[in-house]
Amino acid sequence: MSAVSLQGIDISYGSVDVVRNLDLDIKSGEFVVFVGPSGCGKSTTLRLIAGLEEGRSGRVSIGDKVVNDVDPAKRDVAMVFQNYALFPHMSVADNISFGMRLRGEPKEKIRANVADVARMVGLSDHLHKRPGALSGGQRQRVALARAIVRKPAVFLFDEPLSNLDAEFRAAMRSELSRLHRELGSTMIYVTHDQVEAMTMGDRIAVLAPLAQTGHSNLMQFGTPEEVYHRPANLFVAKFIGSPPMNLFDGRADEGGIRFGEIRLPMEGQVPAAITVGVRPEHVLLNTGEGPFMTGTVEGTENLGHEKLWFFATEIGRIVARTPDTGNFRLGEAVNLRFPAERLHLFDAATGGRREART
Amino acid sequence: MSAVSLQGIDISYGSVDVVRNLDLDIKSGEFVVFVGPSGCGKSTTLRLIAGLEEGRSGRVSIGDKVVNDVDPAKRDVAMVFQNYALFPHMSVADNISFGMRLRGEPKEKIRANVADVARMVGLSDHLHKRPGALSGGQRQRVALARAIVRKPAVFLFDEPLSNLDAEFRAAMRSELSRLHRELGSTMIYVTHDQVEAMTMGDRIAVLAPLAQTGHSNLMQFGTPEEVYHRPANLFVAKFIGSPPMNLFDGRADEGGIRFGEIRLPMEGQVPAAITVGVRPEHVLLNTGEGPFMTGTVEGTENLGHEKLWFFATEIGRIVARTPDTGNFRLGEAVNLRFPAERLHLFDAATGGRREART
Amino acid sequence: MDWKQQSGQEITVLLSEHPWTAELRKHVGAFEAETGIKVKIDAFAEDLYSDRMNLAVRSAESVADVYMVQMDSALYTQWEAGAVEPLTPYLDDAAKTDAAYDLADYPEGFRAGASFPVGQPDPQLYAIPISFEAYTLFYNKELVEKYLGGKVPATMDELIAAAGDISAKGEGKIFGASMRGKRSAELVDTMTGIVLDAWGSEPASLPYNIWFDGDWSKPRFNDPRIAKGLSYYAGLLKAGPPSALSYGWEDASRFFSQGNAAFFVDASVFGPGFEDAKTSAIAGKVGYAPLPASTGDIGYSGHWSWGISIAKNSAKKDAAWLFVQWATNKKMTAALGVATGGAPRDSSWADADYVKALDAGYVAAVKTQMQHTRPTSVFRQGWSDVVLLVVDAIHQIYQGTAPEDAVAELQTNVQDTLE
Amino acid sequence: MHRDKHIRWLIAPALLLLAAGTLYPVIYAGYLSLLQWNWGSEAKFVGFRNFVRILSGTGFPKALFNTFYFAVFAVVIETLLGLGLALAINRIRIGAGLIRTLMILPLMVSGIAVSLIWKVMLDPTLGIVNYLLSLVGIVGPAWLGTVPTAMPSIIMIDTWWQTAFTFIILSSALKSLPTEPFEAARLEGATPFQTFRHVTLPMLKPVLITVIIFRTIDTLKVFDIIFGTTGGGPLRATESVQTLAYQTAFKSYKFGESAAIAVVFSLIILTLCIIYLMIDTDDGEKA
Amino acid sequence: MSASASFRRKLWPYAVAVVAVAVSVFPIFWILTIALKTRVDAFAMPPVWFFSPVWENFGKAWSATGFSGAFFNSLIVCALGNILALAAGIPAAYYLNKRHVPGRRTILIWLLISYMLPEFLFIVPMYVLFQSIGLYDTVIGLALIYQVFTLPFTIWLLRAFFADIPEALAEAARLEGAGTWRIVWTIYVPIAAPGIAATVILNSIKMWNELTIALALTFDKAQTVTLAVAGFRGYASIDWGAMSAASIIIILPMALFAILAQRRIVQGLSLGAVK
Ligand SMILES: Nc1ncnc2c1ncn2[C@@H]1O[C@H](COP(=O)(O)OP(=O)(O)OP(=O)(O)O)[C@@H](O)[C@H]1O
Ligand SMILES: Nc1ncnc2c1ncn2[C@@H]1O[C@H](COP(=O)(O)OP(=O)(O)OP(=O)(O)O)[C@@H](O)[C@H]1O
Ligand SMILES: [Mg+2]
Ligand SMILES: [Mg+2]
Repeated sequence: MSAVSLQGIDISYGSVDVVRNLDLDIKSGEFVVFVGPSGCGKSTTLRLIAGLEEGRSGRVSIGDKVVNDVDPAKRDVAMVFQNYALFPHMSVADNISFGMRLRGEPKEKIRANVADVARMVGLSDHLHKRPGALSGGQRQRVALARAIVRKPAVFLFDEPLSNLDAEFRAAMRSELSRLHRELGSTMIYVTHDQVEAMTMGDRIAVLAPLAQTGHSNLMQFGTPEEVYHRPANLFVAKFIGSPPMNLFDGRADEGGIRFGEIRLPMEGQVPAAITVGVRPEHVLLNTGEGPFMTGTVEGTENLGHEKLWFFATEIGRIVARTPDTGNFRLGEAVNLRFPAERLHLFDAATGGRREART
Repeated sequence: MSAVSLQGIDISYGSVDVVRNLDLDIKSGEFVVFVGPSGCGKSTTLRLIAGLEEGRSGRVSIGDKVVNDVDPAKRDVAMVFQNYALFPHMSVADNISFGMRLRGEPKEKIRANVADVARMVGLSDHLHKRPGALSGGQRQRVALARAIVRKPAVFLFDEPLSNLDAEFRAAMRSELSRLHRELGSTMIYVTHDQVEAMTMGDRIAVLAPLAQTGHSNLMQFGTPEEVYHRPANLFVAKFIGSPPMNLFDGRADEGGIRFGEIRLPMEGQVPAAITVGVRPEHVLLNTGEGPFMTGTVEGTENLGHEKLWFFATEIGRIVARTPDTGNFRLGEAVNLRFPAERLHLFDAATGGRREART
Repeated sequence: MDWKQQSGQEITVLLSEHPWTAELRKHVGAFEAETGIKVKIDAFAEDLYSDRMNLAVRSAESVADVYMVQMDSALYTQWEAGAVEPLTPYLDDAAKTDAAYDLADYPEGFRAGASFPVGQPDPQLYAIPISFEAYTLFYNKELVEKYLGGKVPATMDELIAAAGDISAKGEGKIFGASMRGKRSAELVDTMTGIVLDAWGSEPASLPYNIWFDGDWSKPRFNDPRIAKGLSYYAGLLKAGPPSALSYGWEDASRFFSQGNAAFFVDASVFGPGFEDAKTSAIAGKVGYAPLPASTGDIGYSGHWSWGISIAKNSAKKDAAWLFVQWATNKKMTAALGVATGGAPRDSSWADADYVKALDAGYVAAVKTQMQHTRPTSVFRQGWSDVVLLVVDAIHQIYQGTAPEDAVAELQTNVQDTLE
Repeated sequence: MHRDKHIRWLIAPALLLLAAGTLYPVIYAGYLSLLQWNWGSEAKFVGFRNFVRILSGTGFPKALFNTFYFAVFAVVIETLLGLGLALAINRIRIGAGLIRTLMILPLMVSGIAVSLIWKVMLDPTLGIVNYLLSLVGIVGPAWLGTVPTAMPSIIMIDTWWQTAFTFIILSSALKSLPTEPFEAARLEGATPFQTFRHVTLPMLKPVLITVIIFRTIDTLKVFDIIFGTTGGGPLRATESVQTLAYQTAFKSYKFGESAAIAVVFSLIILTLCIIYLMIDTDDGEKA
Repeated sequence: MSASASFRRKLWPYAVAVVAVAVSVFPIFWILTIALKTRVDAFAMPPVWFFSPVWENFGKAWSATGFSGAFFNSLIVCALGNILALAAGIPAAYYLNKRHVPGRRTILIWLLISYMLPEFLFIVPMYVLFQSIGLYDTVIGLALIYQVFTLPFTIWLLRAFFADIPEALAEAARLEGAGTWRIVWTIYVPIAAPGIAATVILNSIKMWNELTIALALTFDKAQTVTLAVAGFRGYASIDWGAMSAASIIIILPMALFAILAQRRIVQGLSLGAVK
């Protein structure tokens, strides 16, 4: 419903800068996911948008209005707090209906809406309880329900599903997607769950802690496809994907790069030191053609639907992912192949992505 | 280090039973994962073991001692609380070292141990801060560090990694595994993360809310393999795996079962109504041999390393999982095959697993 | 008599913070030197003093040996409670009392007020007066000059009329009178002094004073003379500043001493304070006169005394007696009287040093007034309850109730209370 | 933690002190109230005569009325004012400590000094208050000197003196509240008043109730500022139960009757407290 | 909302504070002027705004008999009284904060009874008792008897403050091996520090200014400072200057103490450690 735009945002606690020089343009009705390591400033940024935190400088707009001086109450923003921030002295029903009651909406409507959203988050049996008598996941769902029932222009979700089980989480994901479609609200969603990040967002903003980057927190802002398949830099490459991308050193070699026994041609100027990455699912085990290297099976993890394999190779440890069908013995030697079109190259000095491959 | 055994445990809040008739024998040094829907009593059970909750009846033993009447302080149990329960007036360092300081351990040792574990959980730079000045994930790590530094006989982890990013979570998982190997402590670990459940536990205990089962909370207690590949009942089948197993109705048919156009032979007594399950990764798309049914592509989700496909079929919606290589168009008709050895059968009336297949 | 007979003892003297006490402190060294008795003085502000003194003398353990006591129902109650030591045996013992002591130097009325049982043969003396206060008229000479042409009213009615007149002209700054009107048992003596003026020369004997007709069962608060006296008091309050009903002595005297009131009727003990330029804006401008007459040409009034006694629970009564005797001998009475302006021995008023130290007008007025005073005390349990009822009656008259109605109600209330 | 067997030791020292400090005087007072005793003279057992006397007379009922008149207004005003000030000052970042300290100064003045200074300031002729009022053209009343204004004046003095009490407690209570619910309320669009009504107030409730209970008892026991200013006058307009009981005990030496006053009075307060404790069933509920 | 509106939003608390401070402080300032003026100027109306201060009243007050001794007595009584009240009151508040402990309601009511006992009712029996057990006229005796009102107040107030502390913290501490005492002193006390600071300030003020009990149960050795101040109200004369000076002097230690304790109150704590 409303675009959210951050321009040149700096936020600090005392003398410590947490967010610096953040520019972010979120389109009206867009679903944006924030991901980033713990402590990188995701919650802080949400709080800034909500108006609970004041930046040192920069401009926050919601819709076409600069809201730096607008009271949080007037921003038409709902937030699911990471720590829930429930009202301890109110029942679940009262927690959920707090905003509606404030606006003096009719009792009947309140009751109906609360019942609706309680059904949606599976709290119908707990409406009379106080937060103190709820389990962790139930509390989180109250927080979620309280935000949802508002139907604001902008939703801010701070890890809203982290304490829910997979089944419920999947259900909630689709509920939120439905809500997004129906209301057309702008949604900003913080999560640590890769699946959520990949499936829910129109775009993903990858943030890094200032300490690690020095200049700005925003590492990449793009569609899930872009972020997963064309990570803009080493940071994103490492952060997105689980298990993370395999990374190893390559070096310039006669107009191409070489790592281990494998050599790839490369166009344009080749940086002296280059980091090569390949995702575990793109490592071919004993199949494919072309140059390969040998890896010894060091370990395996069975995730049920798939297996992870850990190989010791001349360039370090390599992780590969296969459907749960494959089977190798510990210590077995396997041919690892890296399809050229699946490789990611990064300037080892700057961390920037290099696309200079033919 | 110490076995934990629960016998005939009943716990209720007021007049509401939360846990009933729970029997669980955890071997000394075992790593057990508790999973179950939100509100099913996982935290309550951990609190019972810790001594923070008193059961209505039943026996709790740690090691070879019945501890029903033993003070929590004397059970040599450390717990990561789901809500962290950090001491707000103490710095991170003091939070972590609280127990050691209580026991009057030498300053030097305290400092060294705190530094160690802070490094392990990535809090070295935050030791002087108070919890109020930490991000959500940082707080959780403090809670984790406080438990770890104790090295008790029994660890109780209540969703200790829920607010951490994937990269860090993976690192912590292996740290905890290492700790488990090194200390040999018994560990009980609540999680909603399927990967954690599958990879970390020696055994998994699947719990269900009483309301759903009526008699006891424990649905299955077995190795990850067993739980994933031989779910003991419908509840477990649905709960474990993400996206969950495809389930559809079958019916007895001439000494076998039939669903849609597919017919499978079956030995022994065949229940009148049977539920058939197959995991998404075991649905073969346009490959394999034998009976198949046609599905129309309704939707897809790209998780980066893999793709989910949603098919409309005569027996309902079927989800399939493939590596990210495959590609179908929306509306395309695909042949779905279900390898017989991958099928799970459940008595539709009782929910119990049927193994009566040849 | 051997003054050194109790040498080496140490006695505790419990005193109210009174001008007498302040003066006494200067002389205690001499007593210690003369007797070898060490004296520890514990002095407290008056409103704290009574409670503490009463606790002290009634306690099982000895807390104080010598103490200052109000020679009214307070002393009487202690006597009833058996808390106070009779002094007559000491006075009668030549080994303990100096021949020159001369008890008869105290006016009869003063001694009678401290002798119990009242009206029976052979009463014993329980306290020796150390200061007395006569209720007199103070006036601001400047204001009297300005508003009354220098003429001090001769009758009560005139006084009240003149005071009202001054208040009317004073533009809310200057008032005719400053009187204490705060509801408090402290008001008893000032109030009784004025009622005694209305009572005139007719007899009124202790323990009943004017209030009872020779019997506790016969209160006569509705006597027209009492009604008149109370309405005088109310009239003077009315001619004072608007908050007179909340004034305690400290407020009334401060108001007068700031030069805002023409007249002040209260105890003579205030006199010396008014003459101190450090604390008073009217030093040197204060005139003194006996209370104006209400009938005839003599103004009657009341007097009231502080005394000192020995606690029954004292373990050092002989040493205590030496102190009492010393502090009340002729020389000390005159010397200490300088501070109070009310030396209770007749001989003091003939003492040149004493008279010289005080304002001449003051001495003349008090001396005259002394001839026409009676004790203000009543010896009865619960008397202070009655006093509050009387104060309430004054307040009522002040608020406009007719004096007869007020005293009629008072009479009933008193009967109820004493029943 | 129900299994904590040692927890009862926690209450032991307090019980010991409490028993030592109160059992004896309470029993003693009960006993005294049945006596006619003049402190020193023979005590005479009179049964409930003292009670009959005080309850049938005019003094006690009047004093009781005055006391409640005073208490109700003083408690309401001081609580509201203290709460309002605490809320306002809570928003101040810079200088809050200094402001708080200055604001609790009145509390540190002893009752005697409070009475004296206010009598001086409220003097219609020589007092600064009416002088300042006259500067803006208002003719101030005779405050403590007239029946209708005396009690309001006392209430005003008490408000000046004791608002700091409610203020300082509520101030510190505000400081110890968690911040999260307030943020949630702001986002829900609550106006400052709504936040106060629905979040602050319920969360302050335990402390607020305590403050009100103690202020109520304190005001019902009002003594020094009345004793020091009006002495209960004019015309008993400000006589309180305590000044009456004091007068009865220490000026008239009627200890039995004074004890009876205290007993009746205590029973009244006690009833109020018990009623409160009955109503308050869900105290101490936690998140 | 304009910038000036937000400015106003931030400034109004200061406006309130200024008025409140002015009203609070003015009468005390007025006492101070009485102490610093000559007696005649002190009560002049219209007021004498410009005067050269007379400092001697302060010297006079301090050197008055027994004043300085009483001052230190009062300090000791306050210290002892607070120690007793906290030592007994903190554990009791913790106990009574728990819902299902034996005797909870009874004790709570008993505390109120204790608090509401009229002083003049128990000073006579206490006077007799104290004399017989040797506590009469001792600072210890005074500190003990003051528990009759400080203890109930402390317990009730701290109980209310403790009610805001999540039980989870106690549980965490217990698992770390802390016994109940440890939990009380290392978790509850520091977290409730603002409340404790307020309690201590208020208890101190109350004990410091207490008059009736001190009057009855002390004589000279343990005389407290309020009694000493009351001493300036003489017979037929009040030493207004010295009394005012003394009133100011006795405010000072409390004010100083309040400033120190304020820190605790101002700091506060965000309980952001529990969800
Ligand atoms: N203090 C309480 N009073 C009443 N009911 C309670 C209380 N605490 C928990 N419950 C209820 O007991 C049930 C089990 O709670 P518990 O915290 O053990 O769940 P859980 O399995 O840990 O759930 P989650 O995954 O959401 O943390 C829940 O339905 C909850 O509502
Ligand atoms: N009140 C505060 N005072 C000082 N530093 C703070 C405060 N709040 C947060 N920080 C710091 O700011 C940084 C960013 O915090 P923020 O809560 O935004 O992280 P986050 O990205 O949400 O992390 P998480 O995923 O762990 O929730 C953290 O390093 C944290 O320690
Ligand atoms: Mg966060
Ligand atoms: Mg839980």
